This record gives sequence, structure tokens and C-alpha cells, in this order.
Amino acid sequence: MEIASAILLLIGALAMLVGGIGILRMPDLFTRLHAVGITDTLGAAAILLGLAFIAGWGLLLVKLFLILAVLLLLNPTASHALGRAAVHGARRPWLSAPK
Amino acid sequence: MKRALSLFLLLFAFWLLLSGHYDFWLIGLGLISSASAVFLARRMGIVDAEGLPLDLVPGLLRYAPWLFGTVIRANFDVARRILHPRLPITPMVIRVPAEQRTAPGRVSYANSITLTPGTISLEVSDDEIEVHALSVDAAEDLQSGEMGRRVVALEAH
Amino acid sequence: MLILVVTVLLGTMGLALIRAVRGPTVYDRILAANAFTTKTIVMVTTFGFMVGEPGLYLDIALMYALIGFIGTVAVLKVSEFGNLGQTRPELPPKPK
Amino acid sequence: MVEAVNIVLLGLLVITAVAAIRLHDLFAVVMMFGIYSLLAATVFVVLDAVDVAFTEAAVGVGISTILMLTTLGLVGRWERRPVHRPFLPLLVVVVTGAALIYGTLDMPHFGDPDAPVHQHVAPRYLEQSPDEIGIPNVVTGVLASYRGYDTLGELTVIFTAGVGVLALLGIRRRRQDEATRER
Repeated sequence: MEIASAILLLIGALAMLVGGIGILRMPDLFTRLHAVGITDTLGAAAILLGLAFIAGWGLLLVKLFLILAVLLLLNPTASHALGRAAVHGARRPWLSAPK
Repeated sequence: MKRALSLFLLLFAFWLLLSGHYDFWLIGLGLISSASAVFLARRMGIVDAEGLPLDLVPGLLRYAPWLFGTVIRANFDVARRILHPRLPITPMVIRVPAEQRTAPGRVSYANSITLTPGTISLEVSDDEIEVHALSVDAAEDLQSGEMGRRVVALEAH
Repeated sequence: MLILVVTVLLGTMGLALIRAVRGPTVYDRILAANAFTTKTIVMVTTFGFMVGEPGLYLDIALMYALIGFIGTVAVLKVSEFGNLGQTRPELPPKPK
Repeated sequence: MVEAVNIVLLGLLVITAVAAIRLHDLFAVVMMFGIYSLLAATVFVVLDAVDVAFTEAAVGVGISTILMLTTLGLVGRWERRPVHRPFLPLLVVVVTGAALIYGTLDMPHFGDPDAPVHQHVAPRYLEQSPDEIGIPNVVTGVLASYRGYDTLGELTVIFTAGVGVLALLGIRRRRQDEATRER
């Protein structure tokens, strides 16, 4: 149980770190959105699941899953809204040369 | 009416969960506030198939695990690209057909696309979704249409 | 382990903040603020477990999640329409 | 460890504040203020002031952001060039700040159990309020019952302020409606 939790927490922390690096390294807004996607899905999910292993059965577990559900439902909506607003604000995505 | 009742039960369950105190007086207050929230929502006219998509719930139980697996695989792919010293990304904008019949179905599809790192839905129209993809692989994965088929199946339940 | 996670999360909050400071477009700042909110939520939750009193902190994290989303959507609405919907024409009434 | 978290959060807070001052795009400044409020709320959480954190998050991240954005809809997005140099205000602020910091030197140490605040009514609130009022949260009990009239007065003030703000923000809409009607 403890080991599973530790592994999940480690994966989550790494994903958060990679996402943060991605936000800095990516060349434009739209590619940065993908990096945010990592922190929002794998990062948050792995850390919250890892904490769920520590929490054990009870109200805490339900609340942890509630937070996770809220994040997984709302974050893509926010990302989509951001991308859409940027397109409408005449930001053209940086595109690679076609192969 | 059925939707209003289930919304009331959902809200009340949420209230109980956050309250943590279960005596007569406080539970009574919770009942009153949930009931007034449902009343207001009905007056606003948002208790319908779009505001409370109960029809999608049974199918969701089968769709969620598959989506979870896909999202994790996509995560590792994008993470590898971010950490790669030469940043091997080929951003592109593609259009994928959205064959879902209902608005909640299309929204689920668009949200699933965004939830998967590597693809982000930019614009949703009646029969198409404009998608920004980080790499050729991510775009091809989406264009294979498996996710779209599964969301259509999610609606059929 | 929890201490490590909180440290990493604080670090990534810093990374998101750098993006918010550097911009360059306003959308990048919104994106950074959004990512920052997510990281704060997870950080507060983990911090609650670290100090051994998770119940309180979970409620706060939940509220951050809900309010942060409202904030982001309000900001995006303004950036797209120029205001929060005061000057948009009335939608036609829904048929009953 | 808790102190370390606090220091890091305060450091991020300073960075955010400086960035908010230096930016000239007011829209971006609102974003920085959102981050600032979230950080401040998190500092309150770390200091165990959970109720204050709730308020700060709800007001700072939620309502103020929306109010400031509505204001931007009225006044435009870009900061005007200041008319005169801000050296005198800077001097006033620095002197006031120094006086306040000097004043804190006489205050009891942070978290000191012998501080006057913790001697007078606080123990009674903590020990008796569950029996006397029956509200599980002590802070709510104090605000809504022991200091009920205070809270009522505060609510009146906040309500008046809210009416004033809404009246200011609503002007533009009526004019535009009339303009469209005349057209």
C-alpha cells in the first residue's frame, strides 16, 4: 500500500515537473496548452490517487475523488476555452513545415 | 421532474459530504438549500438533457477506463517530447468529423480530445471539430476515429 | 515522500509563475494562471496530508478548483467579447 | 518544513507583486492579481487560518477578478502614462511602512500563547461556543452570534458598497441600450 502510494506520488511529481518545464520550453501558446495537459491529467491524477492510498476508506477518499473529478472535468473545458479565445483573438498557431 | 429529483439528490449528497455534521437542524438546512437550488435551476431552465446529462452515465462506466488508458499513454508520449533535447514537435491543425447526435455527446468528444495531451479541440461545430495536434502521431491516433466511435457508443446507451 | 512532492509542486508553481511574468501574450498569462491554480490545488491537498490534518485542506482545495474555473472562464469571456456579457443581445427564450 | 513552504510562498508573492506593478497591460495585471490572491490564500492556509483563506480565495480570485474585469470593460485595457513623478507618494508610503514595522516590534511574538488576545474571550469562545450556540465552526459561531450586531453592521456596509459598485458598472449598459434603440 505504502509502496504503491509512493510510486504514484513520485510519478505525479515528475509529471508536474515535466509539465512545468514544458510550459517554459514550448514555442507558442497552443503547444504550451499540451504541456499544461500533462500537469492537469497525469500529474494531478497520480498525486491525488497516491494520497488516496494514504487516506484509506472514508470521507477523505470521497473528497479526493471529488477534487480529481472536478479537475478532470473543468480543466479541459478551460483549455478548450483558452485555445478558442486565442484563435478568435487572431493568434495563429505556430505550425511546422509540412513534411 | 425525474431530472429535478435526481439533481436534488445529487446536490444533497454533495452537501452531506461537505458538511460532516449530521444532526436534525443542520440536515434540515441542507435539505432547504438543495431544494432552493433545484427550484432556481428549474426557473432558469437548465435542468434538461444538457444541464444534467444522466443518459451518458451508464455508458461512461465503460468509456472511462479506456479513456484513462489512452490519456496515460498520450501523457508519456508528450512528456518524452518535452524532455527530448531537440523538442521533436510538429504542431498542426486538423479537422476530425464529429458523428455524435446530441450536444452532450459532442461536448464529451471535444473534452476527451482536450483531456488527452497532444490534442486540443479549438472549435466545435455541428459535424466537425477543429483540433490542434502536437505531433503527427497524436493527429494520426485521433484520425483513426476510435475515440469518436467510442463516444458514439457512449451516447447509444 | 510528501515533503518531496510539496517541494516539487512549489518549484513548478515557480515555473508557471515565470511563464506568467514573461508572457508574451495575455493568453500565455491566462494559461500560466490556470496551471498555477491546478498546482496550488494539488499542493494544498498534499500539504494537508503532510501536516496530518487533511480534512480541512481538502475542502479548501475543492473550493479553489471551483472558483479558479469560474475566474478563468470570466477572464476568457472578457478577452473574447470585451465584457462579461452585459452588451450582448438577449438570447431568444427557450421553447418549453 | 512549514516555515520553508511559507518562505517560498512569500517569495512567489513578491515576484507576482513586482510583475503586476511593472506590467502595463491591465488585463494581464488582473491575471497577476488572481495569482496573487491565490498565493495569499495559500499562505493563510499554511498559517492555519482556514476561514480567512476561504474568504480570500472566494473574494480575491472570484469576485474581485470579475469586478476588475467589468471595470476594464469601462475604462479600457492599457495603462495611461502617469502625469507626474511618484516620488512624494513613495516617500509617504515608505515612512508609513517603516512606522508600522516599528510598531510591530512591541507586539507579542507570533503564536505566543501568553499574548493578550489569547487570554481574554478567546478561551471562552473555544470552550463554550459548542454548548452555548451549537454551531460546529467556532469562527462562524463568534461572527453570527457573539458578535451578531457587528456582523449585521458589516453586512449593511458591504451591501451598500455592492449597490454602489453595481450602480457604477451598470451605467454603460443603459447608455448602450439607448444608443442601439436610437439607431
